[in-house]
Amino acid sequence: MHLNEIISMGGYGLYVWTAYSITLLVFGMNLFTAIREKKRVKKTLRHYFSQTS
Amino acid sequence: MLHWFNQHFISLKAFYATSSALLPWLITAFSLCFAYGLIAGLFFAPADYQQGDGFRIIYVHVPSAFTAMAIYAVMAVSGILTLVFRMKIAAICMSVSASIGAWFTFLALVTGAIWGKPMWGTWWIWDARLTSVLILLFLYFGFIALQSVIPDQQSRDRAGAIMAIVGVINLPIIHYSVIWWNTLHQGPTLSKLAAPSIAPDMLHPLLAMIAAFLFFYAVILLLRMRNQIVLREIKTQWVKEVMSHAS
Amino acid sequence: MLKSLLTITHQEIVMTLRQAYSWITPLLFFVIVVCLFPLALGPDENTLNKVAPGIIWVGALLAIVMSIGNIFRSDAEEGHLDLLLLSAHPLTLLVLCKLISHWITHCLPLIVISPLLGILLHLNIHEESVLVISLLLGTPVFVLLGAIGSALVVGIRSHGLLLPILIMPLYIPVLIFGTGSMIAASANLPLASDFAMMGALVLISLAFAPLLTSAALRIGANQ
Amino acid sequence: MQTTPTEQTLVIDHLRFERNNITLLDQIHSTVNAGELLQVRGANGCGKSTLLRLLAGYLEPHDGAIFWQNKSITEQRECYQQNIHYVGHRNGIKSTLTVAENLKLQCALSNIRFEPTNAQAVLKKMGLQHITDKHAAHLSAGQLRRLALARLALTPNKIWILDEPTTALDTEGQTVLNELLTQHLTHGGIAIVATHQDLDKSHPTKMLHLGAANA
Repeated sequence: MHLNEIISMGGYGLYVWTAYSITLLVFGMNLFTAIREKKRVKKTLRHYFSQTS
Repeated sequence: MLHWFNQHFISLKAFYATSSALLPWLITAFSLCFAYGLIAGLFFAPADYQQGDGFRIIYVHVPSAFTAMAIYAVMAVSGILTLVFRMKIAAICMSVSASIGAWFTFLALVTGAIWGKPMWGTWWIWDARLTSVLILLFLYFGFIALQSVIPDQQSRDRAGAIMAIVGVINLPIIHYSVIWWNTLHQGPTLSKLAAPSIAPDMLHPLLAMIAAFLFFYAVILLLRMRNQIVLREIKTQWVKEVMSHAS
Repeated sequence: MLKSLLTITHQEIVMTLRQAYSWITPLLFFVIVVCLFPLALGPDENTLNKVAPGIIWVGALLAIVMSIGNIFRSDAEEGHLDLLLLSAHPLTLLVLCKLISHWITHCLPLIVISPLLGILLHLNIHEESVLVISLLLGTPVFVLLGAIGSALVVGIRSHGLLLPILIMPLYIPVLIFGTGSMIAASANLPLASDFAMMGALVLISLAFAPLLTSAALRIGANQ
Repeated sequence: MQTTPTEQTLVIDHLRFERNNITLLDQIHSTVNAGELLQVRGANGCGKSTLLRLLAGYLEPHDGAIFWQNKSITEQRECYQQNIHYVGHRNGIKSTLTVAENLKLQCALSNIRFEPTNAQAVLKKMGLQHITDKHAAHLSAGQLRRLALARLALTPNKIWILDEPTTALDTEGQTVLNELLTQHLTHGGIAIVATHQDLDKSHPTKMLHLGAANA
């Protein structure tokens, strides 16, 4: 499978690769929100502990 | 039996511990299935005689639609557990799964539209399954909107549980009425998206991708549930310890 | 037991009739929405006749969604909800009384007026009769499912458009079979299957909706 | 529970209640025997109404429990709630109905036959007999409060839970309330009242002070 065959995907390259990139995008979005949420939770906890202890 | 469950899953502290043990396994399982499914699906599976390589979008569209439905089922079950057994962990699982499920439903719709363009010339076809997925997206938005408006945590969990249960009762009814509606208006053609009797070496990557999507859901679910657990148990001692040596 | 439930339903009906605006506005809304479509689609008889089922059914659906929101709100604001929970009767029965009274006061007028709107859209007698029967079978499901949604949002102050978003996806099967029966009627096809399905939907909602509505009301009382 | 309380007692056993991680009530403990009145006192916002709604079974405690006839009320919620009268800040009166219709609705809700004579007597005691056919929407706050309290006399229930019953009541209304309370307590009923005014000393009263207002 040469490179240009992969890209062209039998003429449907544009559609196939956009579909797959959107999938990776959605996966990334989910992962990103999970990690950002973890950071924010850590911040609130640190703030809470500093307040109460 | 219930005690074992309580030990590992029901109590928030135990769930936190079990999830940290489970997460590495789930991540490896996801990466294996995803790698195999992606490579086999994109490069090694034979092209479809009708749709050529365009059919490879199936390896993304069908798993995301399947996972979207599966996540709603998980939400409904946790809804029942929240209402009947007052399980906090089920409430957390339910509200966290909602946003992940909405993402997957959106993904299923977008990939369905992208698949539809080269095959049938239009971005959107009122096919029975695609329409059911669209309605599923509305159910997800309804659930998330309801939960975002209720201030009190306990009422938010229970109201969401009821909405999930109402949704899961109506989903099969909606699905079959949409199929009935489809045959009424477009005649009994085979639904365009019905997976053709798929050759085994086309099928294996699809099963692997479905497994990969489900594992990914499990990973994100556990990650986000851990955040919610820590937030809800903020006053307990074990959260303090976990957070102190973690940060 | 039955007598007191009847008095409760009677009082509910009397209350809604005293506030005439509460049931007349959905009716006017229904008429205006249906009258908009001929203005939008043009007066040509064939197009109107072809689209008539959809117009009337969507109009009825929107009118009911609008009016279902305040079925429990006045009780919650006056604190009457707390009394309903303490009543000797099970809450599901009380909810059923309220839903029956709401159907009588809000949905019956829609059904009575729908043949008139059918004339605006050039429906013949057979289609008009099927319209009335399908509305009679469909509107109870609208009220039952709508009650769950309105009980869920009863505790929330500014819920605005949340209620329609919550319950309209659930209305889709009834809409499909309702319009389906009218399309079958205009093509003179047998109607048994459509009415059977709508009857089944009524029974399913009758089984689940009061139970879930009372559970939702108990949560509302939590605030 | 240390002593084996007689049948008709209400035991509040180390109650704790949280809302969104904020503890509103903690370690509330008390026992109310038949014929006793529990007066709940505390600053505004200290959870008096929350405690009363817990006692009425509207809310569920996070820790501890409330026992009625030696059984936790969460297990027997329906039949427990049937012998409760709850008068909260909101009167629960339907404003579109007349005074008489409100009483008729109240009898229907408690599944009791509505006798006009009995209703007339109750209205007379509450001083509302001259406005039976007036719409509740046109009543003054005091009259509404009396109408809400009228249901205490109309349908007999063992447990009365009153949240600031004397608000908007004039002196004459308060005396009527005290009469109702004495009659209720002498018949072996239980009353839980959240109020700042010191009620009539003749009732056997227990005090329950709730802690400082929570943040």
